[in-house]
Amino acid sequence: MLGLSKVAGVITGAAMLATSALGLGTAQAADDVIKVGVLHSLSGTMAISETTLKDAVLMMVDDLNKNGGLLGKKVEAVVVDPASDWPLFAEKARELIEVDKVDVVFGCWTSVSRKSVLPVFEELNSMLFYPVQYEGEESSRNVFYTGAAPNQQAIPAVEYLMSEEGGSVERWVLAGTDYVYPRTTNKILEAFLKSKGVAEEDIMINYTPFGHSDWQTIVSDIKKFGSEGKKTAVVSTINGDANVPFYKELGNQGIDAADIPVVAFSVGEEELAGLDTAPLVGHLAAWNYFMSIETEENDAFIKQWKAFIGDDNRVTNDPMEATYIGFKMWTQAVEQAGTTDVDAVRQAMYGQEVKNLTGGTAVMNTNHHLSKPVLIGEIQDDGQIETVWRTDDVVVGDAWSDYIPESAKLIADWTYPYVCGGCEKPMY
Amino acid sequence: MVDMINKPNKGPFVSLMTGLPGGGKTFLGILLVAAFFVPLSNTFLPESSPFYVPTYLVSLMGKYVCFALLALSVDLIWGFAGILSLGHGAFFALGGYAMGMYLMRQIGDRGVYGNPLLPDFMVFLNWTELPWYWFGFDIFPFAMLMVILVPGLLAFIFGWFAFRSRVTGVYLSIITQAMTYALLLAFFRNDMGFGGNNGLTDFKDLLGFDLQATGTRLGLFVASLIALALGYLVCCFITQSKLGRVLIAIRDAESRTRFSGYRVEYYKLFVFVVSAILAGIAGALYVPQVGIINPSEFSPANSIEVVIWVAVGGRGTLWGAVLGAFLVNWGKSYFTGSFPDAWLYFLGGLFVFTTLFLPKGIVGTAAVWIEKFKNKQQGSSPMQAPVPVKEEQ
Amino acid sequence: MLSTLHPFIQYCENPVTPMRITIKTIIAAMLFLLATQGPAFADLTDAAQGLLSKKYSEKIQATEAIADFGDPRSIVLLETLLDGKLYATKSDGRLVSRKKVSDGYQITDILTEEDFGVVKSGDLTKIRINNKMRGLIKDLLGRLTLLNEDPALRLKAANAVFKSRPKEMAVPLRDALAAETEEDVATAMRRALAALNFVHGETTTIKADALLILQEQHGPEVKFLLNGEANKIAALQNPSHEIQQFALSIETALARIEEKLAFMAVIENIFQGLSLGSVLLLAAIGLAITFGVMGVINMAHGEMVMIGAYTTYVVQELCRNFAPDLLVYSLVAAIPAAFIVAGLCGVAIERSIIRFLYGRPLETLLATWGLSLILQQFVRTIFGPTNKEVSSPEWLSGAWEITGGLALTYNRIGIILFAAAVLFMLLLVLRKTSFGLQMRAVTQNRKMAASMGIRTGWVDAMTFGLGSGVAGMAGVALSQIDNVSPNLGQAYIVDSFMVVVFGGVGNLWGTLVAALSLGVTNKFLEPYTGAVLAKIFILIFIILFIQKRPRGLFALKGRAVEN
Amino acid sequence: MTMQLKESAEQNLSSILYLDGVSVSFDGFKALNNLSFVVEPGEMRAIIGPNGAGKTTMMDVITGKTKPDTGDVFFKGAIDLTKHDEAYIANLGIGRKFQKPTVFESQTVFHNLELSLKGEKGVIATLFAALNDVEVGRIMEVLNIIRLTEKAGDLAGSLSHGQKQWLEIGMLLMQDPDLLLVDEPVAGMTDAETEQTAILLRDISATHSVVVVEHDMEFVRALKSKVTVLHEGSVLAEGSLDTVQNNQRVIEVYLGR
Repeated sequence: MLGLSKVAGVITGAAMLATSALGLGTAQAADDVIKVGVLHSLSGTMAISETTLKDAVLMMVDDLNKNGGLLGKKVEAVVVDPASDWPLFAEKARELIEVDKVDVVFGCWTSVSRKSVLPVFEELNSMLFYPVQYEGEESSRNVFYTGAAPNQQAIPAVEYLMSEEGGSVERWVLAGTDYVYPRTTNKILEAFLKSKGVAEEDIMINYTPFGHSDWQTIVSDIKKFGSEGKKTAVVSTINGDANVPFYKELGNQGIDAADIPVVAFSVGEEELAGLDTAPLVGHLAAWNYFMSIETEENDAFIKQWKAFIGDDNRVTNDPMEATYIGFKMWTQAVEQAGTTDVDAVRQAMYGQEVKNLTGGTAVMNTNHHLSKPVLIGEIQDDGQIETVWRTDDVVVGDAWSDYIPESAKLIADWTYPYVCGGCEKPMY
Repeated sequence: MVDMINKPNKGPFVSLMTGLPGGGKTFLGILLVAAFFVPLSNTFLPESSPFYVPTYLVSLMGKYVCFALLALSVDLIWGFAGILSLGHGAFFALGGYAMGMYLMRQIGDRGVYGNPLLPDFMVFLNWTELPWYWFGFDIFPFAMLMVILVPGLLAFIFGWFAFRSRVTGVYLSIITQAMTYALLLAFFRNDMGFGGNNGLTDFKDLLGFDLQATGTRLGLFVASLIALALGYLVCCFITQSKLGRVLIAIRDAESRTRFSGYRVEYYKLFVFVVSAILAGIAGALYVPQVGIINPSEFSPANSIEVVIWVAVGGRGTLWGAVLGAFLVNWGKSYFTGSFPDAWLYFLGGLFVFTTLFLPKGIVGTAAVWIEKFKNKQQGSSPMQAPVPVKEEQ
Repeated sequence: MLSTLHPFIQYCENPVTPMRITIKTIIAAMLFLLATQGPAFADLTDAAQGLLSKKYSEKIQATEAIADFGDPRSIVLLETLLDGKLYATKSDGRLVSRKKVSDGYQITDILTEEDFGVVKSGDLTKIRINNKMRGLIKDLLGRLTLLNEDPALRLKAANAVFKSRPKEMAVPLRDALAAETEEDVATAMRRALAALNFVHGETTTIKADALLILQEQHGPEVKFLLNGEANKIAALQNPSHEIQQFALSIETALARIEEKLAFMAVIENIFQGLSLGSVLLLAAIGLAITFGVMGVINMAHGEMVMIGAYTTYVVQELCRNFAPDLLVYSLVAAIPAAFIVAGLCGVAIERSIIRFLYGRPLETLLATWGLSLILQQFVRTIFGPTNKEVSSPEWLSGAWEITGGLALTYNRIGIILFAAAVLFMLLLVLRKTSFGLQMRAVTQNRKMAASMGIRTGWVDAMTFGLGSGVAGMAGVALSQIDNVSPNLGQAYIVDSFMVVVFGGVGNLWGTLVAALSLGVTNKFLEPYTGAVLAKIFILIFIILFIQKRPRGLFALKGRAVEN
Repeated sequence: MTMQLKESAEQNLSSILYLDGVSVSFDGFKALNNLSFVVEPGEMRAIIGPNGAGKTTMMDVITGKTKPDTGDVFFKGAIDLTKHDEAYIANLGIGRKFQKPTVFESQTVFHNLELSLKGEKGVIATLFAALNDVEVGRIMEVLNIIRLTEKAGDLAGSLSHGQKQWLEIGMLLMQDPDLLLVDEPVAGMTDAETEQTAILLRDISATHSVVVVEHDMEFVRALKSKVTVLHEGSVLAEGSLDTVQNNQRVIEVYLGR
């Protein structure tokens, strides 16, 4: 018995010490570097999408260092793997901020991961750049949202389809993965469509689980729904993984974009890279960026990306542009503030301007959302998305949707006199 | 011989008083030291001190301690009764949800939509009233009762059917997996009223204590340690009693036990329910420390991982399971930070290595070495709940 | 090259045919309609230049003008445009088609067929079209090719007219129908004419006659038409008695179509269920060997499927780069390749890990779980984390239209057949070969088999290899319907175990019945419950079923199961 | 048949074990086919029969493991065994030893016997159970009978094959059953052990009813008991060993047709 208890003591003690070492070993932050945390899943289900963004940040950091760093210091990226595990996101966020002492974090993809890390960033007063289109209904003092809010993606897309040019659609299938982004988007769209006089029975809403792979029934249902004598379109908020089998089924069941166009908010060049897009030509996507757009900035960006990743076939997509804009804005704000101090940088962020890769200028608003142009494109047979419509001007990202009664009355404004992410009247 | 004759079974209380199984006292001692040292160090030592425990580490360790309790609950049924549950994460998650519901109700009108009664996600889904199953969760004792009752009840119903029908071995493992998978899908549904994929989050305070405050974190950490220690004692109490030996008998030779006059299904049911309750408590302590509970906790992969913690530490050794939980999770924390691109190789390699070279887990293997060492010096003495000579299938 | 592609041109080279006149009639009809719109273009070249515009409205005008000229080159131009193969040179804005040659692209003027030599791809811009233009071009091409001498093109044209239903096409369509000799083309034309008359008919009588023809068809397209008309009538203020009668007959026709469609839906449902069942069967069948026969709780099974899918990808890429002509067959070539690659992985795993774990099934769970993590990360390291594109060959794309409203997709049919073939081969191997005999001997009584001179180690390795290889072949099929990503296997592992356990461990027939019944049940539940609840019900059903039959559907009873 | 039934009803009341017309089939295979036989209180009965004769299935039916498709099984005259499960039947007083020696290998010999001790076997009672002196005495007594006193502290798994057989018989004794069903008790034993086992079983049969299934004819002879021969699920012959050995049909079955 004695022997065993000794073993117990030694092993457990060692484990505890090792655990402490995790905290203590890397705690020192050098003064001559600026640290940038990268919090994207490199394994698990989200690795498919998020790994690209990690590489995008690394590319930006690399580029920055080549051009002399920031504030005369070297910039260092600290990469961790939250492994598509939501509580692990919170743990890793804390580790990045408290242990690695990073000055800013670029990360998260899913809403749940953002929700998971949110309290950490608020508690430790750090700064997160979130680069993915999302459901809105949030504005945190510690987060800058560089992806699209629903009013920068969903509403313009539906308006386009309702227009004569888009095909005068009268009947709508809102298909999505059952989580908060599609739920919110569909809720907003439903309210919007009804406000435009679309009848209840002309809207079909369908939710599927994550990673849904058998789309036969749903695609058949869409076909049936579309045979009721009114021009029908599908608004897809289907997430990541499930899209490939969805589009394969669409193609095989012969749903022609000319008959029933599908407009997607979560399908970009990266998702299409895993697909033979020939049967999908003409289906639509709404984003703030397409790789096919020809501007000087975009050409340079694509060239830089291909060189960095060492693969001529890799594509760029909207969240990458959002990462690019976020990173540029942050470096500009740091330079303007002359420090990486979170509060100072935050103040410097407001009104910060960066040239979009698609032309025009993105501006950071005081609700922590960007003003960006909205583009609608059609899928081509080479996996690219070609713009068929774009807003004349930039659209201001709305943290709180005007189409949801509870949130229409809320205002997000982090400057005086409001200084709040969601309130009805100014705090001061 | 014959310490068995000199020391016949005097009942579980006596067993617990007179001696814990190998290493048990040291283990409890370490928990006790940690319970005192960590809060003191965090509060009083300067940050520069080598013995300072940063708050970050307190939360992390608190999380590990909850995982350890979960591992302990799996070891109780797998190590002793031979029930391999690949769905124990379900009980953990249910306990977590019960706690999460209390924490949600505590938010009150501080949510973004300012609804005093409904959590934000319900306001958002256009729900106008609180579903009946959310009633009472604003009362702490009721919520705590549910932490115990819900996993316990599910385990009772599930076990009642499964054990009575004599579903054993792999079949049982697979249907436990089906159970947690079905729950995963169900909780993903936003219509269920548990927040869908996002789950429950944005918690503010627990019993009036701010969850972000260091003091609350320390308190939760100590509470988790106490729960782990109590859980360990409960497990010892059960396994050292005659009932514990019946469980081992069931594990090793189920029909023999039946023909010896024991209603095997009741024994399994009892220990399964106890284990589920322990898992539920672990989940309830876990949620306020990580700040979120969502359906991914139900995923079959999570439950399999728990079994692996137990296997790495040593099946049927109780504190070995705790050790396994600590080691694997620490490894995960460390490697995901330091080797983000290669950590799966390390973790996967560890599992393969353990099964090939440490089939009895770390503690089991260490025990065998010690046994050998002792045998050289003196006579032998039997161990508590040795790893089974053969598998039950 | 062009003349072989377009028989129309050959025909046009001989101007003295009566049909030429007919085409002029059509064009005249269209000109009448289009004359009032947009700027006039001097000639075809001028109109074609209009395609260079950035604005889609201008492009559309140019497109219509191109068709108006009725020039045989119009068809070439429009077809090239529709296929997305029309380019413009950046330097001088010439419209060209391009052909890949070793050092760039050989470009040819689309109108003059003049050769401009070789340029780089950067020198060309693609002429983009949008959905609206795509529909318009199809419509215009349909009108232009209604009298083409290729029956396939005429059929396509008739169907295009059916879809677009331009009012002014009624007369030319009737003429074309009169001249039509092919029965199936005539049917399509009759249908198109009926649709035209139904929508644009001047009198209710014409419309009612058209309805009589239309209601014989029962596809969703007809339903769409009928519903559209019914909606219109419903919106009328004071419909006459006649119109009300007409509305009633539409309703009757709709009810009939509805009935037929409901019947089709049942068949479709069964088909979809079988196809889902086949996917489950494919995913589970390898596991039925490694887990069912050998007792290894093989959590790395899904990764074997994934390896199979990646092998398909590699084979396809090799074909693409080295033998582009064989690309259509790459999927067939991938089947043995996937079997061998996954099988070899299986043998390696068995020899290095599993063989030390026999008799300890729960430990195989842990080791193979670790292994699955390693394999996932390995694939991620090599191929990257993003999806890989595995394209479907022509013969697996699209659907088989059995009748209106019932279309079975080829890839699903392929998967059902493939699953059946795999099962059959596997049964053959197990029942009819000496390896199968040895394998059964080893799994039933290892010691006895060893003493009979069977190399048990070899048989174990081969058996595990077989199970893994079959999983690899499943990967080939799954690459056709799902993501080819490192997570592919994880998505199927739980389902696979459910199927094997539900069917009864160690029984291939059980696996078959389990997979198909779960698939069909799921598909019949789905319309009522939605995808998520259907799956939950299935899981609960399995849990309850196992209570009733604790060893699955096809379990051995009696003494044999004791140990 | 009616005559037989009346007769059997009388036997039913006085017998310790009574099987009438028991049939069991597995997937079409008839393991027991209209099997009927009776064991009197205090009787020792040997059951022999070729492989597949239904010996083990018969034991399964008696101990509640397998439910018969048809037929009656009564214990002590009135207790219908087909209505109860294994644990209940064990507590009624039927002990069973398996064909393959089955003991709790990772527990000590002493604990093996303690677990088999007759008494309250509910979950809660077991949780708080403590041994009293009488019970310790009883365990020591059985240890002595099965000659494993020296090994009391050893793991059962470390015992030899013969010792395990004995330990299992000892576990049956701890249950203090009225009827012992012993399946192949001497398989894998040395001659000397076989002889000792026979003596042991004879001793036991002085106070208990015993049914022994065995292949070893020498051992059956040493038991000096009535013999029942089973074949294809029903009784082929019954009587003393000499009688059945001379039965023409038994010879046919054993030597092949």
